[in-house]
Amino acid sequence: MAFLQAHLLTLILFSPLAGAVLLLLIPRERLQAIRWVALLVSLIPFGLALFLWFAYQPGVQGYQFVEQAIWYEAIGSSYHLGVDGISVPMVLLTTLLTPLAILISWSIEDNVRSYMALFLLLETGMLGVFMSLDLLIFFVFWEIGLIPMYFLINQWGSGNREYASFKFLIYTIAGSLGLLLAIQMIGVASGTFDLIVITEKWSTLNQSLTLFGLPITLAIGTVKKIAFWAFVVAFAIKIPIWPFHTWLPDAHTEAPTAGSMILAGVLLKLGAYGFLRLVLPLYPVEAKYFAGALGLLAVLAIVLGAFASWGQDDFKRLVAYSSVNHMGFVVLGIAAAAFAQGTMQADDAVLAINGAVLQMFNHGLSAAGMFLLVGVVYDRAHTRDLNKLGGLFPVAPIYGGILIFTAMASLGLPGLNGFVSEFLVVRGSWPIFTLYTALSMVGLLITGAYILKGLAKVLHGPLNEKWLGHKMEINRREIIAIAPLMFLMLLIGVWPAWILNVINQTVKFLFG
Amino acid sequence: MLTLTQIVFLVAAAITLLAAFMVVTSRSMVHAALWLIMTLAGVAVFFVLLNAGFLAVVQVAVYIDAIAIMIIVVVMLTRHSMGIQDRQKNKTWWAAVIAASLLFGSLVLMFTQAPLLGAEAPALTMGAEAMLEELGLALVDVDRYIVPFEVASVLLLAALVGSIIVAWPGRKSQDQEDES
Amino acid sequence: MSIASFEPSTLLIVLPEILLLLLAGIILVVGLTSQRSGGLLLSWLTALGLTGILIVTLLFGRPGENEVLIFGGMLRHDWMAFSFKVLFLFVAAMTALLSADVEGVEDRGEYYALLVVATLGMSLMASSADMIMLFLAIETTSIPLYILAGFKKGDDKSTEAGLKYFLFGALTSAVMLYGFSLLYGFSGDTNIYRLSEAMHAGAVSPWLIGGMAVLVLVGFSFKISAVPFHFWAPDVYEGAPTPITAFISTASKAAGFAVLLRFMLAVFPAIEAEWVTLVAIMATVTMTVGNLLALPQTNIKRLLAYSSIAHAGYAMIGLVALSSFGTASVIFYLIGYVVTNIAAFAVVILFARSVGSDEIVDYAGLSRRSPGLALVLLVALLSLGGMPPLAGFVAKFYVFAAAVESGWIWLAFVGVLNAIIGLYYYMTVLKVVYLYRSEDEDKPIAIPRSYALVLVICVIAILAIGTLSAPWLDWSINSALSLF
Amino acid sequence: MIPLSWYIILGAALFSIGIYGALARRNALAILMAIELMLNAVNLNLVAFWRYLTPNMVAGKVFALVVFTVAAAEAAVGLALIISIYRRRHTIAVEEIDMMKW
Amino acid sequence: MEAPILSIVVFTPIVFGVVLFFFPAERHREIRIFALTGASIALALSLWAYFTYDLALGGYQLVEHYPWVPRLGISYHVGVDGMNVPLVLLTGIVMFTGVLVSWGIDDRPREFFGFLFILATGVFGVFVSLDLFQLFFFYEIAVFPMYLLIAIWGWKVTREYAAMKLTLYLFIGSVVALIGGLAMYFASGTHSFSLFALEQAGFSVDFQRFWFPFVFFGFAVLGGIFPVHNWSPDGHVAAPTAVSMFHAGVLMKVGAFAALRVGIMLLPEGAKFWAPLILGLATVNVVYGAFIASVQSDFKYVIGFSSVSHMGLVILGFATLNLTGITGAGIQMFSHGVMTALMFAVVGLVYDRAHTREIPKLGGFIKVMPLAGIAFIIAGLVSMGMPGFSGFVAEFPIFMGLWQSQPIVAIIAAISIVITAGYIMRVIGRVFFGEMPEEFKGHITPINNFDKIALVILSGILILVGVYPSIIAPLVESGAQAVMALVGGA
Repeated sequence: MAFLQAHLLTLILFSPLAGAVLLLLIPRERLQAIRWVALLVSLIPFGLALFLWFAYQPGVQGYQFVEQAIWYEAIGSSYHLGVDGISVPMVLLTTLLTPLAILISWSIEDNVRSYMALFLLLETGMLGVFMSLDLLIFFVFWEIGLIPMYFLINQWGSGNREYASFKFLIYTIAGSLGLLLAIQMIGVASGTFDLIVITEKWSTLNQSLTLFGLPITLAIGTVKKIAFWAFVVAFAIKIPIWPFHTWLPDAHTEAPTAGSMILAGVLLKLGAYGFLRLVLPLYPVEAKYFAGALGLLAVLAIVLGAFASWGQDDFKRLVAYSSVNHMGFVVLGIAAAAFAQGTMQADDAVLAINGAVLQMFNHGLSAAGMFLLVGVVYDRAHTRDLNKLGGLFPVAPIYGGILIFTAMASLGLPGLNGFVSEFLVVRGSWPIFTLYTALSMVGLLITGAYILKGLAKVLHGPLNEKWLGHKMEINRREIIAIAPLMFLMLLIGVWPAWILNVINQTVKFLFG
Repeated sequence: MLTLTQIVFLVAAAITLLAAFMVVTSRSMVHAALWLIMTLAGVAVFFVLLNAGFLAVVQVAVYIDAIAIMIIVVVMLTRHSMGIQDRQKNKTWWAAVIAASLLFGSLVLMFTQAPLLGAEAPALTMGAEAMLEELGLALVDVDRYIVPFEVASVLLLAALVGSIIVAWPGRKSQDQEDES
Repeated sequence: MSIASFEPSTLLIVLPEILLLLLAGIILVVGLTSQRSGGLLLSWLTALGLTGILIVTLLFGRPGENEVLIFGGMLRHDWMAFSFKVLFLFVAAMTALLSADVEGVEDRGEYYALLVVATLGMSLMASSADMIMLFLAIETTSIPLYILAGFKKGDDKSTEAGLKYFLFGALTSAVMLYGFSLLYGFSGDTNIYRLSEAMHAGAVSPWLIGGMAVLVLVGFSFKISAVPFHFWAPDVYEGAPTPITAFISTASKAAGFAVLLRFMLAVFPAIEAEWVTLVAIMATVTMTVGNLLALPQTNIKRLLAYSSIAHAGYAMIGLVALSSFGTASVIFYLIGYVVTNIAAFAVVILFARSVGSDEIVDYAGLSRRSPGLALVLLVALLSLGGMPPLAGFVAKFYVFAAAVESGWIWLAFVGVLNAIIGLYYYMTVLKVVYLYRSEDEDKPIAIPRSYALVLVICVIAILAIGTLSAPWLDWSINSALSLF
Repeated sequence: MIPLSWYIILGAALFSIGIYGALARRNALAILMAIELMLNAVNLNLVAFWRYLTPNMVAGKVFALVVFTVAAAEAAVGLALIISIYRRRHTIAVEEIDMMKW
Repeated sequence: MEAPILSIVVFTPIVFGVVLFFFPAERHREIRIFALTGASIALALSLWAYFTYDLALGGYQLVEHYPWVPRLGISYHVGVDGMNVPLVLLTGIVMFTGVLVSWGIDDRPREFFGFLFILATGVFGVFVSLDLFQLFFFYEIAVFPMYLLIAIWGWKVTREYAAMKLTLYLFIGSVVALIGGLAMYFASGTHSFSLFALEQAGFSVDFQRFWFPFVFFGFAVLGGIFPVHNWSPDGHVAAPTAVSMFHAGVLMKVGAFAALRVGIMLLPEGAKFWAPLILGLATVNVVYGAFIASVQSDFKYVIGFSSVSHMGLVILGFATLNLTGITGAGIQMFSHGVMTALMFAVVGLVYDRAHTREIPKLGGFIKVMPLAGIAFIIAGLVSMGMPGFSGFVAEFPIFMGLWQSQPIVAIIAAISIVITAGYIMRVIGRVFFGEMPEEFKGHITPINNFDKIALVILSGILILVGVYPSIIAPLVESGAQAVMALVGGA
């Protein structure tokens, strides 16, 4: 037990990887065994994450379950892990979504072993980002997540997968380039990559310092601005913030269902997490300075994302654009907080951040659910064209019910999770960015419009004759997969305190 | 005012150079060979003028009697090769003219740098016979010229053997000639 | 430098020369009495005889602490002479072995006897300390070689080679001799070690000395086939019986260098800077011309001829350095070059013996036909190209080192750039050998014992000089020091 | 009396004529003869120097004798080679003796 | 008296190579087994050398020192420090795996392995040399067998041209450097070729500035520095698989290492003076190399130009002249060596089966040779500098070093990462995934066990270094510290 306590994060982090290696030992033809092993293995980190959740002490400041080991001494980087109230929900979300994604991938027939192994590898990558307390390690995991995703889209995606995966890869790598350079610069200037040390040093770095011998003639402020934007762009691409979002619809549309789930559910959060973990603490001044611009982008993402979503005829694309829309709220919250932190409006800022973090979690649930459901219908109809679907409610009533429930959560219906987080964001941002917030509420209306459009096109209207003979109903495995998501949506909707408590403690400490 | 010896010298020099010139310009090889003999004889005259009578004798014996005659023999042997009407100079003979003139010019220029060239001949301390004896002794003295003397004989022998080998019609070459 | 007067023990010093003379006589007699097929016997007799003399030289010919002038100053007994003698004897023995059944050579007794006489001439060239002796020694070397080059009377190319070699040799030696006569005239002495004293005294104008130096250099350049007195080399190399080509390209060239080193260093210190510059220019031109003209060659013997011209250029770099190390590097270079070139020619001889061609294109498929022979050729050509761990690399290294030491950086660069051109055409040959296929690949090339012996000795020597160069270098430095 | 320079210049002239002949003539025999001229020039030099500068030493004369010897040997060998090539090729024009390119 | 480990490492290959020549030519099996034995010994001993290196002790270890040519102060002097011991190990690995993937060579395997082993001796020799002459000696030994290996066993279309070009380029470079080496020797007045002696010789600043370019660029030719890099892709492409592995994997490091060891360490002032130029050229290498790689249609040319690009990073690392950068460059040498060996091994496996390397004509190979596909993907990720693989571990400090010396270069050079990602993924996608062309279906044989072992070893190392950089970084850092001790403060 002591071992478990001491190395909990490492165990969570690497158990999927170990599972992936284990999978490779199973003969490739034994599909069923591979699937089961993958599922069981993915439950291990989930179990551990639950343990983590309950063992985590919300009231305690700072990072918990910290581990540190030698990794790359030569450049001052170490294997340094730890979690706080922002990362714990993310860890939980990740470990929860992965088994579900695996479960939904039962229908994959092609090269199952590699598929499952990549999924588990992906999980390790994502978890690593949420746990790292070392910039270099952060970057390592940041990039590691990229490759399995690329191959998942590239290999198991649909028609236009090569284009989509390539676009995804190049966008993200180009984005991380700036991140890489900025990290290097920070590392050089600080002589260490340890996040805790850097957070103290870097943010207080001022003009009087000689910048640690960097041969840069630019003013320190300019340098920090450049580094700030390098970070912002990298994360913005990942989130994605308008106008860096164009990779996302393609990637989502072409990815396999489980891939989309993870992509929307977790990967997008990496960017937002980066904002919270790195940008705000490291660049408070710059963040404040540019917060207005960021807020504007967020509003544009919300409004334009919603409009774009509305305009889609492809069900999956519709859901994909909704991610842009929803993540806009996260960014709005962050922008508001960035502007307000340390001022009189700090309380509003805390509120907004709380909302943003919760929105990350919630969007993870609802987007994953939506993609799952899109996948279900695509599985049966082999089309995602809204105009070819329709009137499915009578044919597949259970499916219809679940879809409506999930869509409502996504829409922000009070009583479900989306409402709570969006309300918090809006409430927190209102005093800070009143105009933006107002505009984004207009966006909310359009959100309602496109969600309802989707529901209407799929479930109602005249039944397309084609589907008559088909078995359109959702099956048991899929229900099992979505049930936990629905449970959590409802839970947070009615009783958000259990999770907000955890988030709030940390946010208060960090931004209060 | 020229002394007698000087006149002798100049006349001999004129003849020698003329003969030498004819050697290198004459179209007929036979003529050239004869002019060569004339040149060699001219040089022998200078040897005499230089109190080296023995060398003059050797010049006549070795050069005129042996070498020049050999050359004439070979000229006769090979007379079918190049007739008088054939071109005797190669295409770049003008370059040879330039080269030779340049050489002569620079040699003379070189000599102007040497003051001792104006020297008069010192009187000889020995008579001709004594000198000859001295020469003979020097050639067999282990502390003087015995090695060159011996080597020269080896060289002559080797050259002789070699010349015979080369000049003698080989068995194979004869066979081939018969075939062709 | 004083001249030691004769003692009976002095004879021991020239014992090798005396034995060479004896050997030549024995060979002549044996050659006359033996049958026409006595080639093999004579070959071994000559080789063993030369080896015996080599051993005698090593045992008794070692110079003492100080250099001595003997026989009235005709000869100088020093390390320089000793080293070169050993080298010549070695090459001659190898040549004798390689000549075992060279085609088109009749009168084998005379052939070997002339070979021995030429060797005698060379060993005298290396030790001559008097212009009279030197001239005689050069001619004693050259005249038998003229004959040997034209020895295949039934072969048009051979006779042509003989005549060309002769005409060039006689002309250049006449020019050199004229220079000698002037040297004698303006110093009053024929001993080259006393010449320099006269030159030093300042009695003679530098212009005059320079002129004489140029005249003398003409003759030496012919012997080492330096540009512009190299014209004979390709034709003679191609036409002469191949073992003789090997002999001319190695021993004769080395002898030329022995004379060049001794003479230039001893006689012309007064105009050091000038003649060194001249030699530097000649070295540059020689290397470059040799290498560039080697590029288009299609006949392996001509290729090696041009390469040997180029190698003379490299070796001259060491002379330009004008230091004891530079001189040592020349000697070392020659040692390395000689064993390497013999190996190369041995392969050429063996190949021509079986295939009857010297054209490079015919070497296609050699590596499959006779991998061992191909490997020897590889080793030899790479050594010529200056690749370690072979003799050629170290040799070039020392030469360039000497140039750099003396500040002749540009010359060193010219040298290395030329080495690259050289490598290029050696590789072109190797490409044919290793890359191209031919229809005769299944017909191996016979390697008789005497040839095999030469190949083995040379390859071992190439490797030994290349890897363990210290003793050879010590030897070279000792030799060089005896000139300073 | 005759100054030494007369002899030396005469020698130089003879030598230069020889050089011209050796370089310009096409006939191998003619070249051989030209070379003999050059050797004679050398001998003239040697003897003159001996007479004027070191009459009490034999070196110059020994040198001249050696040159005689060598000249004889060279002539013999040269003529033999000329005969040899004439027998094969029926020509002694050096330009035509060009089976191998220069 | 300790066992002369390094000497054994150095001379094992050549001894085995020479003995190979005495095997009967047709006994292919015995020849291969014998070759593998030799390679195993070399690998085992280089592993031994690597892991017995005592970091606490530092400095040069396993030193052997014998006079060679005492008259000139030349000695046989070998030893390893943190900088070169990974390279020795790299050579051992590449040699071993090279033999494994060459199992199928049927044309004169005796000569092939013989020459390959002579080459290996040259490479080992350069890495462990502590004597300048000895370094040149082995350097040249390493250059030449390459010619034969490429010309004889290479790709028929370009092999003659490529082999010649390669050899001449490298030879030119080395002889130019040689002159510089000689100048140092004589200028030092120490009368010794020992690198230690020359390090302490105290050359004047002008001398160093004058001679540095000769020495550095002379060697850097073999390191593939722009604009004298273009021998390298041609050579890579024309070479047979094992030779490409050796060539890109090890030989280019020989050049880079020598440029560091002789150029920078002996002439630090020169290095400082010329560093901007080198940085500039190497940046061109990195970016231009990547760019050219991305427009190639020949599989092997892609890898060839990627080597140019990656070796540019090594040189960039050197040119930073600071501890981090040089450490990174040291790791990059090792990492790139293994990576590119792996890539060429896979390319060779594909080519052996498809007989074409035109990327558009290939496809779907992962189905028939999954291991090769995965190995190539791993190598590709390394090449992209993907974290978790050795490439990241190597490139990161290089960029950090650049930040300390020339931030703008860091930013420009980083562009190559995106380009690299692009072309690597394109190649992977086209060759290993996608639809297999009809003419290959059913004709492609799976790879054999020897190949598998080789691929697993190489990819294993890449991952090992990537996840646990401390297995190599402290070593290299100690070596880089030695460099810095000579170069002086950053």
